[in-house]
Amino acid sequence: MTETPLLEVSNVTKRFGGLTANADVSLTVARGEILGLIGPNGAGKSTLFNAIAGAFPIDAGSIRFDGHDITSLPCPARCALGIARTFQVPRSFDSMSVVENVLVGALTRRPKTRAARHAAHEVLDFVGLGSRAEASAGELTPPEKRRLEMARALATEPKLMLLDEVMTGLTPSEAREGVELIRRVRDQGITVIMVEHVMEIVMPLIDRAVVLELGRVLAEGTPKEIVADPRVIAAYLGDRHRAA
Amino acid sequence: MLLEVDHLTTAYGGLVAVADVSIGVAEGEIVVVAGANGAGKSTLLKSISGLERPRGGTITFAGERIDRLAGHLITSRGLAYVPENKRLFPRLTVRDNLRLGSWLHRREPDREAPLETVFRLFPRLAERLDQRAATLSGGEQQMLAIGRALMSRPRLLMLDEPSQGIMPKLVDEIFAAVKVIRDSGVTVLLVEQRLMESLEIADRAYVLQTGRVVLDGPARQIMDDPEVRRVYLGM
Amino acid sequence: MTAQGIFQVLASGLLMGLIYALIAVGLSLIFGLMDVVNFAHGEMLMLAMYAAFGLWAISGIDPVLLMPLVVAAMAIFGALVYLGIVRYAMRAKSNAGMVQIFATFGLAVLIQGLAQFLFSPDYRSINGSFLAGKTVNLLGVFLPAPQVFGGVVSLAAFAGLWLLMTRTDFGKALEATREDQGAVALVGIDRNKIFALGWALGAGLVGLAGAVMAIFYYVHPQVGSGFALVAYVTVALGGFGSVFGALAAGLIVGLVEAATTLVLPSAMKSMGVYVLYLGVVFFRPSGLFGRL
Amino acid sequence: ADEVVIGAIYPMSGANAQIGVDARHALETAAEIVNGVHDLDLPTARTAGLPKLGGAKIRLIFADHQGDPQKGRAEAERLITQEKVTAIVGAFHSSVSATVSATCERYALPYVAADSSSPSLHRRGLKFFFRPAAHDEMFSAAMFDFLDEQKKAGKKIETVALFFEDTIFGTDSSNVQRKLAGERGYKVVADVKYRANSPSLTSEVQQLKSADADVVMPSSYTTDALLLVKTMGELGYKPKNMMAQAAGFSEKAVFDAVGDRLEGLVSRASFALDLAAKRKSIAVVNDMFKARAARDLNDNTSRQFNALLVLADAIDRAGSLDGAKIRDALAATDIPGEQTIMPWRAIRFGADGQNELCDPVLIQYLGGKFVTVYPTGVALQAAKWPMNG
Amino acid sequence: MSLTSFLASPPSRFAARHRRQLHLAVPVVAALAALPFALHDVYLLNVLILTLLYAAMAQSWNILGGYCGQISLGHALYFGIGAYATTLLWVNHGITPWGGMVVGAALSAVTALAVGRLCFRLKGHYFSIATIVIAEIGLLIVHNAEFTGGALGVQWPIAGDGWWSLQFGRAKAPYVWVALGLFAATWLVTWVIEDSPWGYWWRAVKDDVQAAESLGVEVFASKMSAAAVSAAFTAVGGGFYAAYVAYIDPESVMTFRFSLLFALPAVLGGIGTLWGPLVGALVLVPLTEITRSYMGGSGSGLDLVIYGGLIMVVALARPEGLLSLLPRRSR
Ligand SMILES: Nc1ncnc2c1ncn2[C@@H]1O[C@H](COP(=O)(O)OP(=O)(O)OP(=O)(O)O)[C@@H](O)[C@H]1O
Ligand SMILES: Nc1ncnc2c1ncn2[C@@H]1O[C@H](COP(=O)(O)OP(=O)(O)OP(=O)(O)O)[C@@H](O)[C@H]1O
Ligand SMILES: [Mg+2]
Ligand SMILES: [Mg+2]
Repeated sequence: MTETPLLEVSNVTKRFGGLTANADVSLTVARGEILGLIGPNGAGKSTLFNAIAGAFPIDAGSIRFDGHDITSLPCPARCALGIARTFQVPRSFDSMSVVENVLVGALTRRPKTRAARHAAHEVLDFVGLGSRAEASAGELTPPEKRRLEMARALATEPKLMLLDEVMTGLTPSEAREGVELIRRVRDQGITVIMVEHVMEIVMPLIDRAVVLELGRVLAEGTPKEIVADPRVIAAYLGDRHRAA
Repeated sequence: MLLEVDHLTTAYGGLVAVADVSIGVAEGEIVVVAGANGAGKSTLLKSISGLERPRGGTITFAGERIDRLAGHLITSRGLAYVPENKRLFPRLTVRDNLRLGSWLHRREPDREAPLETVFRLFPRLAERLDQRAATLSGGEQQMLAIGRALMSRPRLLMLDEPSQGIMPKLVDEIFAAVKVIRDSGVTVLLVEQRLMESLEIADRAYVLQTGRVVLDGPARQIMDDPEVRRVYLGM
Repeated sequence: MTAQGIFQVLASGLLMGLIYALIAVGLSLIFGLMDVVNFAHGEMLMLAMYAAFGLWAISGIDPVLLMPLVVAAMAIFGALVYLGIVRYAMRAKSNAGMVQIFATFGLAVLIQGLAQFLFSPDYRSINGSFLAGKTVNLLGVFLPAPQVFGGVVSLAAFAGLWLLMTRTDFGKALEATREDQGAVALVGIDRNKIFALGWALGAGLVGLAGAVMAIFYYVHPQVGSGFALVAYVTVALGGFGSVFGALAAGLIVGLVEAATTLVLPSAMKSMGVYVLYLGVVFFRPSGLFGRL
Repeated sequence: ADEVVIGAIYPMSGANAQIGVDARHALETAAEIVNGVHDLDLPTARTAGLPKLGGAKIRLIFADHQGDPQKGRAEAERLITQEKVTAIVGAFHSSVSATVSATCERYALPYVAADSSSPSLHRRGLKFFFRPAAHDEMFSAAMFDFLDEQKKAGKKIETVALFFEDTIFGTDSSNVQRKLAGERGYKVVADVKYRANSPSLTSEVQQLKSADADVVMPSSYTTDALLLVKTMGELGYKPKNMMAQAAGFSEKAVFDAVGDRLEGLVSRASFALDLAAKRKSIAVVNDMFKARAARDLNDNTSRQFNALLVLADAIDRAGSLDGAKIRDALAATDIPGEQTIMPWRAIRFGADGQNELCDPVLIQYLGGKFVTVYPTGVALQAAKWPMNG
Repeated sequence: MSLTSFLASPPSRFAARHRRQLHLAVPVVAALAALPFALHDVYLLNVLILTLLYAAMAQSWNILGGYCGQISLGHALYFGIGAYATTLLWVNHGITPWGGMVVGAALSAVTALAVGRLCFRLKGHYFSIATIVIAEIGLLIVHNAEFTGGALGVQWPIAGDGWWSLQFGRAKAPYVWVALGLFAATWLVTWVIEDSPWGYWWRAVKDDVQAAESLGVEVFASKMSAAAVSAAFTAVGGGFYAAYVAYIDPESVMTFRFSLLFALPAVLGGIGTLWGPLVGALVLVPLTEITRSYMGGSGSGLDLVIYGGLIMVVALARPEGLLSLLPRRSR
């Protein structure tokens, strides 16, 4: 059982009109790992997240999650199975308070609002947004909104979290707290796939990286291997990281 | 000073986000504003650009009080602003977003001249001209937002975390570009979390903390400030 | 009914479709392109018709020649409605749409009351145009001259609006303002100016419709309400954001409505249009040519 | 009492506001006659006010029902309980008359339906409901009587076309017409029910044109009447004969706009202005009304005027403001036709409150004005038939 | 977590605030129920009844429009279904109006589900216009069908006053209580829903469909359930209205105007709030009635000028609704 990967993406292709955002992408994610999904702007990372989370149907390929074929499952059903995601451009329920935003997520596993509200507060404390619980979600600054994204996703008690650039806009020391947070998430047994462009943050955190370029998998390996890969340097990292 | 912000205070309801802040930017400078999350950096820029109404203080641009001016008039004085959340026109194409960038120069024959610079900085945009802005990837949107601001040929360009969501390879290019832009005669006011990179190209810097300026000085000096290194970089 | 009769019905339907399109063109700008709900559209049409009637009654000049005046008057009115009312209705953060609905609904009631107060609730009609009563006889199919004229005006208005929206910076600025009213300031656009111009233009187009309608239709304070719903359905059927869609939809609505009378009792002739609308949006949720 | 308050409930805003405004003028004219001294052979005209009530004057209070039965009812309640009206007159819309009359019944207060013509109104067993004027069945019967007569005189009348709006008025009217046509051997070749206030009537007119009946019988209000006539012109359709159920075809606005196309139109009516030649009161009242409303009395306004006089007469005879007494006085009403401005035999109510002696007349639009052409007793001129002949 | 910290923790603070709404509602409803004992003016009682009815209708509309964000402008259809079901069952079959209301509510809910099936894939104005169009189709059908009495409408016989027939002669108080009961029911349902999973799902759907879906919210089911609840209550209101007026015809219960008037109090008072509909109705209905009654008789149209002008002013002065005058906490 533990042998099977949690997520298996096989030959996924997604086109937008003439543009192929994901071309024949395959990857597997083992239980409990933190996978970094990196690649140039427009490489198709967010598109792949959308495909996994079920935001739109894919054109070819299949996706298996935790023993189920979820290729044609609608988004809420995937959430119920244990896939949670954040949006790169934060989305919030602006007519609700911060805690109620999270509560919506918590309702996935708890039918009672009272219990869900408790869980929501706990999650907010966990991500460090506890003090803003009663604020209106519309008032949050962008970094706070990203935290809210995480809280909401966590509240669904997922097996897999898809984190799309949740740590942009943080100061280096704040980012370090973020890294801690994600580690704690993983320690709860949640598998994480994260997209992030700040190498100083990602590289120490992830177990493995997959690099996309122009919709295809360009490279795959440990952070060390990736940083040293000349193709990755040429396409993505640029010369400054050659040294790293 | 091209831009002078004097004792500026801005609040959201009861929450004072910028408290009694004074900064100045001289013609041809690159000035960095740094600070932790929620320090009030974005609010400062929003106040200058007219997106938020300041509660007190004055803002002077090229000798003219602008703190009472409507947003579009501030832009027309030569002050361009790229907000943190970009504020593109999502359903318009990349081409139209850029074209509207040059709205102020719409009657001039060479209105599209900055386009060359934009495409040189961000060739990706040239490939995506007919795509709607909403469907661009996060990084592409950031490029478009900067491109749109450049199209208005500003005297002062205010960038709120331009490197956000940009791939590493491009981040360096963006900082390089900021320098190029300044060298072409545009003054730059920059809010950045990549403190070291930005200080490298900057002339001066201000550090905000909970809405107040706690430190300011030449970029080098800030870079070497032990307090900054400790609090900000955790070194 | 004879074949000729059927032809007549369909031809008249098509002509009526052009008139519907003409009534809808102003709405397609305000509602379709600027995304501002205007529940006073019918009342603006009524005002325009009164303007045409009043100018005719005072001057005795043929209403066809008075059209520019009516258009100008309505354009000013439109700009004032935006600056005095709609601008404030757009302040609402969460439910701007609803506030617009009810602010303009209030305006509609107010205009109706005002029309009744100023012009009395009586029915008026112009009988002084050289077009009135003339009919073009095309192989036994009768096409009344005022409607034919209206059809031509309608096509011209659409062509003009289409050019404006696709070929000018103003068109783009209008779209951008709809997208994000706050952000247009970042490129130096004065949203109030753009939207006031948009409203002036939209209301001017309503003025055009009113001036044409007044030649062959009666005027009274309620006259607009009968046309308003058709105009909404037309704009939505064509698809928000599409100028061409509104024209096509107008024609289709006219034709379908006429054709419905061949199968259903004419009291239910709108049924065809309604069912068509539902059918279209079921398969194309943003109308025939909609971009939004 | 020195004043008698009477409520008048009419549509004062909305699509039929003009009706309400005209009704106001008609009723105020009637009140003027009751309150002042006029040498006219009309009930209560010669005395100032109501003599049996010590010369009490009538005061009218108008209320707006906007064509909505609920509002009509609410206004009736307000008039009764707050304004303490003695009786109510109304209401044009039959739907509103239905709720207002029911309310009056509850409060034991007389309701005089001046101009609502739905036959169902007097068939509900109400004790306080009175209608001096004809209902739709009587009107239509008169129209077919006339047709029968023409036919007997050798005119070709075989087919009729019904054209009616989809309201109570149109439905009631056409139901009777359809029934009578069947009974009397006329073929209904077109039966066109259209949506009231239609933006266009082209296909409807095309149906009429294709059927080309001997008589087109429209039941339409002003807006549609206007549009109907215009559209007929545009489609080059000249009906052989047109015989209207009054409504729009008795409105000034229609004749102002398209009168030239209506030469020879026959309409049923409760009122015959040309009878003024024989009856002085008609001319005087019409002049008084015209001074207020800038138009002649017509089918509606004459009935409204008449209704108030009938009511005033009954209140006077009752000598009391008590609803039940006035009701009894109304039930005992007996006004000969000559003492009204209407071309009727008399006003005497049946047990159901309906006056059966109010023979409708038919009037024809000839040379720019209406002349009475039927029944022969009151007719001043023979009908021109066919109208376009 | 210790017991004290559990009690002091925000959830119970929220629960207290939520409960406080109920504590506020009880005296409000009691006061309204007692009003007929103090107020004898028939006209004012009529205004009160209409106010409560519109408050209830706006509250029902609010469930779909305010909480779930689906701006329906076709609720007149459900009102009409309720009115006709109640009337036809009573007049033709002698079934008590109470039964008619239940049947009407059920029919309406089913209709709303069918409408939802067709329309919930539509967004924004496309949806609103589709609801208008469907209501117009309903109006056309009722207008032209035989069994509904068509344009002639249906009159309730004047006989047999009492609770069974919902006819009370001149008495207004029973109607006040029924209307109040209806309002209280819609309020209570809204109150319960506000802190129920459905309530949160509806609001999530209103604010951001994609985010809601990603959190496991069944968007379509949410919209459908809100529509059914909303339509059912609207139909009960229609049944009540029919009994109250004792006469219905298509024009007087199913026109587009009604759809607007049901939404209007909610918007003026505060869309998507618990008290907004009542506050809106308390302002709007008396305004409507009084301008018409005391100014409309002249036929000058000035009453409409004032009425329309005031709607405009209220909508513009408080775009977030009258309730936004109150501090956030107490809403
Ligand atoms: N709905 C869409 N329609 C058309 N093109 C799209 C759409 N969504 C994404 N794209 C295009 O697909 C490509 C991949 O986009 P995606 O958002 O997946 O990139 P990304 O790897 O997440 O980039 P970034 O790091 O900048 O966020 C981009 O070029 C983008 O412009
Ligand atoms: N629209 C708003 N409504 C209410 N409060 C706000 C709003 N925007 C910002 N704030 C508050 O104002 C303070 C300053 O925010 P601001 O966005 O200026 O910070 P910042 O320095 O730009 O931070 P960041 O690095 O996160 O962008 C924060 O406490 C924030 O919560
Ligand atoms: Mg992305
Ligand atoms: Mg910021």
